[in-house]
Amino acid sequence: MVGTHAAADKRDERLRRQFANVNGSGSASANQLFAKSILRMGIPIASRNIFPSNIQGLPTWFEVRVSGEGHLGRRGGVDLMVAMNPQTWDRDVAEIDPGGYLFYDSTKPLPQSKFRADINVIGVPLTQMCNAAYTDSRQRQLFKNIIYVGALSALLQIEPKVIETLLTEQFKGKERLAKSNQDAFHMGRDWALANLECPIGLRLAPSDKVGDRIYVDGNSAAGLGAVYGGATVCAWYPITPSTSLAEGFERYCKRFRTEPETGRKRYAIVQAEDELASIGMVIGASWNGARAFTATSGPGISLMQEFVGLSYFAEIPSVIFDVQRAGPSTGMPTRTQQSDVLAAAYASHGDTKHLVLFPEDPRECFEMGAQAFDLADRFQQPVFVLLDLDIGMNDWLCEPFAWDDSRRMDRGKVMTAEELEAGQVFGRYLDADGDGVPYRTYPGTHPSKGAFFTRGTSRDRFAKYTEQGAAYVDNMQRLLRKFETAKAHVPRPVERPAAQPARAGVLYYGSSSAAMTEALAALEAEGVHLDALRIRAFPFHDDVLDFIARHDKVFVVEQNRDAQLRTLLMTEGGIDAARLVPILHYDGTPITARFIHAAIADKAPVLNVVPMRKAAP
Amino acid sequence: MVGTHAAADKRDERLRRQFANVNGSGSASANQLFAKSILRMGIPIASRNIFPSNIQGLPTWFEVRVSGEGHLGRRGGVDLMVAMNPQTWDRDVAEIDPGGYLFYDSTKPLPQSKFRADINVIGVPLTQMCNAAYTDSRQRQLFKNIIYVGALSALLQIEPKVIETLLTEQFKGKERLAKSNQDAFHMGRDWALANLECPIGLRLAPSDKVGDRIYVDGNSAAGLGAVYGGATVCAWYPITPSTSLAEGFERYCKRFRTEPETGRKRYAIVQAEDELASIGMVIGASWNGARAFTATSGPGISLMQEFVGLSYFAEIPSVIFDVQRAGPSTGMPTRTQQSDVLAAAYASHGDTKHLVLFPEDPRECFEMGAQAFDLADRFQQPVFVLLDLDIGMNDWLCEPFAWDDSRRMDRGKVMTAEELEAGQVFGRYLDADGDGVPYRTYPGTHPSKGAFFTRGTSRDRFAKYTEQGAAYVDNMQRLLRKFETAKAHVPRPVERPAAQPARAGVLYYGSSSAAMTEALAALEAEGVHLDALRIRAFPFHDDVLDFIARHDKVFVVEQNRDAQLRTLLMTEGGIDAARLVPILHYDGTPITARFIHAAIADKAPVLNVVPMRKAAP
Amino acid sequence: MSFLPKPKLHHPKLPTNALGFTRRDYEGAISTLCAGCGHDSISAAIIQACFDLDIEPHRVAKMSGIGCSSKTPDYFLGASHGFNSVHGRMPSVLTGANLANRELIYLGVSGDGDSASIGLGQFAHSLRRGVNMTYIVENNGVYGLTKGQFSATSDKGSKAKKGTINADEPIDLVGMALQLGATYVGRGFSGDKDQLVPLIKGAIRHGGAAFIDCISPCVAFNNHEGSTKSYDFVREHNEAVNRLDVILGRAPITTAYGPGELRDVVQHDGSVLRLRKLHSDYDPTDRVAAMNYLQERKAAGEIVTGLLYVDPEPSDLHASQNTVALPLNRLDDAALCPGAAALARVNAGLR
Amino acid sequence: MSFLPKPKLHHPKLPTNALGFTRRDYEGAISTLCAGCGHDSISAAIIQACFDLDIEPHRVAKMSGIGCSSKTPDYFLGASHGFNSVHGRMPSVLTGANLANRELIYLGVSGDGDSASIGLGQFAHSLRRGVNMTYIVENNGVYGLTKGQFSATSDKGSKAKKGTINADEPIDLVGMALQLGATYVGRGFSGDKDQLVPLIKGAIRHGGAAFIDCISPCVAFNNHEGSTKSYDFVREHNEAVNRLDVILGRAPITTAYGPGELRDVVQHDGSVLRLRKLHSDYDPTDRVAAMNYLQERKAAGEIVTGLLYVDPEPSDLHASQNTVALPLNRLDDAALCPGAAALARVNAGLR
Ligand SMILES: Cc1ncc(C[n+]2csc(CCOP(=O)(O)OP(=O)(O)O)c2C)c(N)n1
Ligand SMILES: Cc1ncc(C[n+]2csc(CCOP(=O)(O)OP(=O)(O)O)c2C)c(N)n1
Ligand code: SF4
Ligand code: SF4
Ligand SMILES: [Mg+2]
Ligand SMILES: [Mg+2]
Repeated sequence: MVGTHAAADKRDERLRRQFANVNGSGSASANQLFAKSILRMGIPIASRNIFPSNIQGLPTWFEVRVSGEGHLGRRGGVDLMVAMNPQTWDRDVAEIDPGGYLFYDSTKPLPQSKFRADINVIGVPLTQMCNAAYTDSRQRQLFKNIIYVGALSALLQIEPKVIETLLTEQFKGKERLAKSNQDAFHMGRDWALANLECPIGLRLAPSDKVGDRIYVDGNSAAGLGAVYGGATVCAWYPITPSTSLAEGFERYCKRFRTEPETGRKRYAIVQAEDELASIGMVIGASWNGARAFTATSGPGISLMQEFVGLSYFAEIPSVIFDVQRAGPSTGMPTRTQQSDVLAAAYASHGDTKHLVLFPEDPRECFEMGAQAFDLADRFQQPVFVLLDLDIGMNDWLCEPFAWDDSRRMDRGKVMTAEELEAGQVFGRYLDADGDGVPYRTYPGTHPSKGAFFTRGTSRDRFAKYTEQGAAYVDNMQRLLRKFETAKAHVPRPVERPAAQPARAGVLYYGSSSAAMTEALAALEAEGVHLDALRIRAFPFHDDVLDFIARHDKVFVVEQNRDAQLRTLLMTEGGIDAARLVPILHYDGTPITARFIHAAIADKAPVLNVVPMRKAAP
Repeated sequence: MVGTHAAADKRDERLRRQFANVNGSGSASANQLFAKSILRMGIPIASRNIFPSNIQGLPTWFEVRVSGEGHLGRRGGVDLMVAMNPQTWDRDVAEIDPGGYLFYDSTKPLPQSKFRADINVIGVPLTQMCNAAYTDSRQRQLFKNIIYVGALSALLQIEPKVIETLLTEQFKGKERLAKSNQDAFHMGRDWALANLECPIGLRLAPSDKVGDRIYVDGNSAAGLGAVYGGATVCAWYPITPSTSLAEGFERYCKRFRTEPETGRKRYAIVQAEDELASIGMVIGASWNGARAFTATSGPGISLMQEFVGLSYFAEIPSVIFDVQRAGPSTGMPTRTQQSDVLAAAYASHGDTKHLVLFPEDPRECFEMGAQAFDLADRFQQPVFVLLDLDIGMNDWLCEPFAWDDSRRMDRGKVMTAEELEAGQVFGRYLDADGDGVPYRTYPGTHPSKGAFFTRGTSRDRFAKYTEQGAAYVDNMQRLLRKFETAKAHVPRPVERPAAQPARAGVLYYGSSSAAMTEALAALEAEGVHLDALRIRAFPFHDDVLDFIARHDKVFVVEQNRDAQLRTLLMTEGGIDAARLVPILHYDGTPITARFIHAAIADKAPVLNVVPMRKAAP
Repeated sequence: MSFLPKPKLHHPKLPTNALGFTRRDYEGAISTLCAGCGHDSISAAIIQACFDLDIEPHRVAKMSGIGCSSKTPDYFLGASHGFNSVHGRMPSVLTGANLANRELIYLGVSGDGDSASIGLGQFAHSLRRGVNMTYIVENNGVYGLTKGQFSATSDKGSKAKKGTINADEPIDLVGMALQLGATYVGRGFSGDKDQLVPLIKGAIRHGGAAFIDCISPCVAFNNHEGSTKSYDFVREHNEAVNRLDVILGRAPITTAYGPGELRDVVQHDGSVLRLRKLHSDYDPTDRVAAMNYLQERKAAGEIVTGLLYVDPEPSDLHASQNTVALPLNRLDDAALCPGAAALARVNAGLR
Repeated sequence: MSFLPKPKLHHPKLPTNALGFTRRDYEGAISTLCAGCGHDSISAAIIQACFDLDIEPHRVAKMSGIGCSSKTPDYFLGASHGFNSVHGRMPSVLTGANLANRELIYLGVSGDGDSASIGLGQFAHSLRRGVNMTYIVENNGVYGLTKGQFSATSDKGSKAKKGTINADEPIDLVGMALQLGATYVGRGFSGDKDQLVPLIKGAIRHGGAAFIDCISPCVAFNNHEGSTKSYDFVREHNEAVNRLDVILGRAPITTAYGPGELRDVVQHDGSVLRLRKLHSDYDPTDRVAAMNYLQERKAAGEIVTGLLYVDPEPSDLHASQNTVALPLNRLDDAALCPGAAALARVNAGLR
């Protein structure tokens, strides 16, 4: 990574704070309070939880990005570090950008060697204050967090009113708790105002840039999308970071899908015994005409491979949300990556190709979470929605969810009892419309017509078992035709043309989007102009290939080691490897704008573009 | 497919015969007898069983290729059809090349419409002969097969002595059975000599082209390779077409690995409860210092994905024989394909790359079957050996197995108790030698040194758990380095330069080899000159990339729909898609010389090579 | 909209059931199994049971895994949708299907390899969830389709056709099913259709997880001497605890449970399981007693058959899920999609 | 070549065992589990058992799946090789390891999610194969690591921390293990170390498949009221059938099995399992009786603990495989590779 990039960043503020408390204890809600208070001031933020793969006691970080431009990706580097965890002190202090701030609990004096000369140090005797104010040890721990939020509000000029309101909202009905939290907040705030130079260089000014955006995690959004998409069966097996997706679905189902008269459910959620059973249940339910999905992560994707092949070959819809984490194997279960792209696109032995969607943020998780079911029904095959831990488990600021009430589920080509009765020819694997997509019937449809036998073995157009080469090839080619048809139905890519005509382009997808937007702005400021295209689905829409054709070189930004999307581009688009320059970030942390910026600037010579020197600050 | 190609084929004889008997009944051994008799005359043959995915009663074919040039692949088309199965009569008759022969049981007269005008028909009243000679119905069925072998021997000029010897060998110790078989054989032969014009246009002349070659199936050969390679643990789950590989291993182990003094076994074979358990046992055994393998087919490969990722990331050797069948899903279990290439090479979620070997025939199954264990131990990762049903389950004529007695198992980098005791630094994931390959210790090695904790999660160089991005990336890059190192250790490709300098080349692998050789000869005869390179392993040796670089266009011949090896070439070699022209055969039957020939000739324009018109015959 | 079943035109003399169907209407494609395979007899018993029960064929969903046994759904109920899924995973596919439409009848057919080896987990979990189904394992102690390897139900000491002796402990699926809470558990023998047909009928009319272990000799690979799953061996060691009759329709004749011979168990749907007791101390409604009895007889080398356990008031997965009465696959947009107004409220809560 | 274990230098007053090791030599990395987690007590019991048995730490192979429980092998026996494999698959990995080297001691640690949900099949099959191992399930009735979902051992009616009630039948791993032919079966409680340590010792010295179900409350997610796996609930419902002492070394004092209190069971390796009976009608060498007893007590709501079954003369997988005495991983080229001459004969047979 390279250093800070001047002007644009001057107006940036970025806070990163650590706490050594147990997950789920007060500190997490203090973090939320802090983040939400900035949001309520109308300032866009992005927040990220960084947590270990265990339940108690190991270090956890909470990172808040505040940017005047409204950038929501990770920038890289830290301007203000709230260092509350002695265990990670050295590492935390080292991470602060020169000129940045270190906020710490100064109760116990620390030797000079523990600090850095090139940063500003702000000590607050948090423990001492707590010990003085509270006798109960739980209270001491709990309120310490609110106290430092108070101090930070003074240092950064957060409006106290906003925090008071938030606390009132949070403790509605528990007035005593609200009061004591208010008190702790003011204790911290007052101490800071009295003892520290407030505000510091990083200060927050009320803004109107948040607008009507919402602040939500991708997993909840995808779960809500599945509700709107009409999913009725969810079969899943717990695995980080996908668990909260099934939980989100359940939460929204409870709210929206409980039959008012009876209290009974218009959905079923089964915590299966493993991922093989989860996907098996999804396939069984879809075969039987319900919309069904599972949510999992890498290891689950590996375990589902056999069934995914069945879903492809027997042409049964299935929707699989894969909230990607760092692989391979168990990898880093609480870190993010985009490394299941190939495992999804070509899942299972034999020749297969599956539909894959790449949401960029929770709003698209919602949208694609609903759309996936239409696509699965229409194309009768697996549809993967590839989230990642960064989108899935962090709260993101994004456009509000939108729904058009005239929209109806597209159940695809389902032959009804009426049509069968009317004598329509039914061949389960017959390409009646020439688009590769056959008709199906739901079990139990008609007493004497339309029944067929579903199998993972080869069969003819009328679902009869066959081992004849010609019938097999006929079917396999129809599957390719179907895939071709799908290209026009999957979400189109989104282009962001450069300010000036550009000979180079950049492709990216999923959670890299926010950091990419920021990096593009920074590059543009330096005179590096790139057209950008955000890919939203596999198979690739023709626009993707057009875009590549229009540029000499195209960067492909990914969060994996092996440039997996690039492999798909070459294979499916027949594109020359030399024209696709991989930009790869895969250490398990979300990609940063600085990383992309530096990596592309590094390779600028290949573009034959001389970046303009930036003016002195 | 295109028609017969003149001269070269005139000298070809090819027999295809069908029988409606139960698998495992006399007919199978009659087929073997017929095939072996030709072999014993010194004439190279290739034979293929084509059977359904059930146990009894459905049609089965046995195909014998006889070629003056010694071509052993499938040619395509049939010169002599032995049509014994009324169920498939029409299809069988249709398949005969114009001018070819139809041999059938003429006991029951058939209407003229059941024949073709452009073929020669040979009727033998087999049933009638049997009914006259035998009273027992089982005998009638059994000897009918021997009778037609007798008739064929007369028609094709097979030496009776050779068959007599084979029968004597086969029924050693059961003289009465031998005698009655001899009688039946002569009954058929004599009838043909007396009633038919013998020999017909297709005749066999003794030759010396077989040499010291052996006739064996690839699964047995691979099993024997595993014995020579020092495998001691085999864990498997039955699946067609891989079952006979584990059985072959067992057969040879019984013969070679039984401790003479005690009768106890120097090996263990577990029929596991499924494929997940099989690969788990392999990994456990390998972790503990034994050489271990499993054998499976497509569905098993899908089920093993999670464990394969563990084997990659935790760096535990594992050897997986994948006898490929037609996918996807259950597909066509008794048909052949090369369609698990991607599922093997990039198996499991996350970023992974595995070693893959592609044997061309049983001799290489043996050789690679042994070598796989050296590679797995050296590189501490999964090694796939990709056979297919065609190689695995058919008897092939190939060079004899060879072994150098000075060869020793390469156990790779294993730190011994002595080395640990001497104070050598042991870091399980430390790149001590700069080649990406770390050292390991076997459990139980040393009382206080060298123990480590194996896991599928990320860890540092000393096997300590970590979620630090830098340590993770360090490790992932070392894995790439290791993969790079492997390139020079895996089997090199084999080049077959064209007779004249060629601007186009062809790449192929595995069981396509024999048909390819024949196709190349035919193309060359037409003036189409192609350099050819047979790929034997992934990662690709530099020779492969050099070869591609040296040619304008390169055909890539594969037995799958999606050009899977081509994807690997583009991804790993950075090669322009446009230069790699896929030639794909995937109907489940083994690829034929005619198919390759026609497909390449079709695309000859892209080569800018005008094929010379061949001279009139 | 409803379409009346239209029975195919058959020989006018074929007997018909209450719906006007003949036995032929419950048949399927021609079997490709070996002549004499036990599995074909089970298919015939299923056909008979469905005919007897006046089931509309298209209201049955037939599911299976992979194996000779798992092929059989193609050979019965040709008018039903069938699903030959992947090896060992029928139970999950059936569970999903059941969730989607609670109104069909679910018939799961599997093999001993399919259910006791690769599929043991799914077998167990589908039973403990109480999926409303009839789950039949066609148990031949071998892998038929892959040519005769031992399966996990092979008895210790049983001899393979090639001579090897099985060294592993067998898995007794009936014992497992009882432990796992299946609410209807029976064991049959493909060679005894009279016993098997009512077992299947009772299972189909049972409203919860019904499991039938049906010993079904494999004539190709496991019918030799030394095998404990051959026709001869099973005939010799078969000990039926009761004979079952399933009585439908009118109000049951509730016979008191005396020292006598007959006992009627009325299932939730009104069907009556009439049991003729063959072992006087056997009470098929006492799970613990049944387990104990079976352990003992098994240790003594007997193959106990009959209706081994039934809970006449079973619960099922839909009950524990508390799903609506209408099948989930029939819910429409209005019932499923909360709409834009609700979404606006969701958005508001996320600011 | 052999290297003598070199105990680390410890406080001189720490007690040592016969090999000169202190308890510390059997410890591992510092636990990262929640304070109060039952699993940590089991780790402590394993440490104690290995210390007591004078085991050379490096002769133990520790294997596990995934979960909080499966993390524990990192926290004991730091001088042993450990293998934290994938979720639910410890048994197969252990089986493979065992085949490779019959001389090490195999300790498999798993969770209830790991063994009863995703891993049920492997659990069952490793036991029925008689793999020589000590297989411990640290049973808390929930998925700890993924934050408190029900596992398959959760009792029907048990309440989750969030309030939901479990509707599925529980899987009783002890009942399963008995049915599946495990030759040593015990149940312990992490809160009762005195009972647990000898159970583990007996298992380690057992020469076959030893299974211990150890109830181990999850303080983070399953220790509340309404849970049937909380410390309080287990303490209240715990019914020990016996107390065990494991006696090594000298010839056993064979006490006759009278109506009295003590019974000695001598295992194949000479170790003596001395049982103090707490329930006079309980005979831990009678598998069928044990199963019957357990079914009944379970139905009555008791959690039966103790040494529930032992076959003092077990067989194991190596016996049924008939493998050579030398570990397979020590066989060299000469023992394994038949060589060129043999190959020439193979070739000759293939012409
Ligand atoms: C994943 C997978 N592994 C292996 C196979 C091969 N296979 C097909 S059927 C079968 C065993 C069938 O045995 P069983 O269930 O007892 O049925 P049977 O043929 O005896 O009726 C196996 C192992 C497969 N189809 N899929
Ligand atoms: C294939 C796979 N699926 C899911 C997970 C996520 N996962 C980790 S641990 C665990 C459950 C552990 O429960 P248990 O075995 O009872 O252990 P505990 O944490 O309660 O000790 C799950 C589901 C995983 N690691 N791998
Ligand atoms: S092999 Fe056995 S199970 Fe399969 S069809 Fe034949 S007899 Fe039946
Ligand atoms: S979550 Fe439960 S099982 Fe996991 S460490 Fe904490 S208490 Fe133990
Ligand atoms: Mg079977
Ligand atoms: Mg648990």
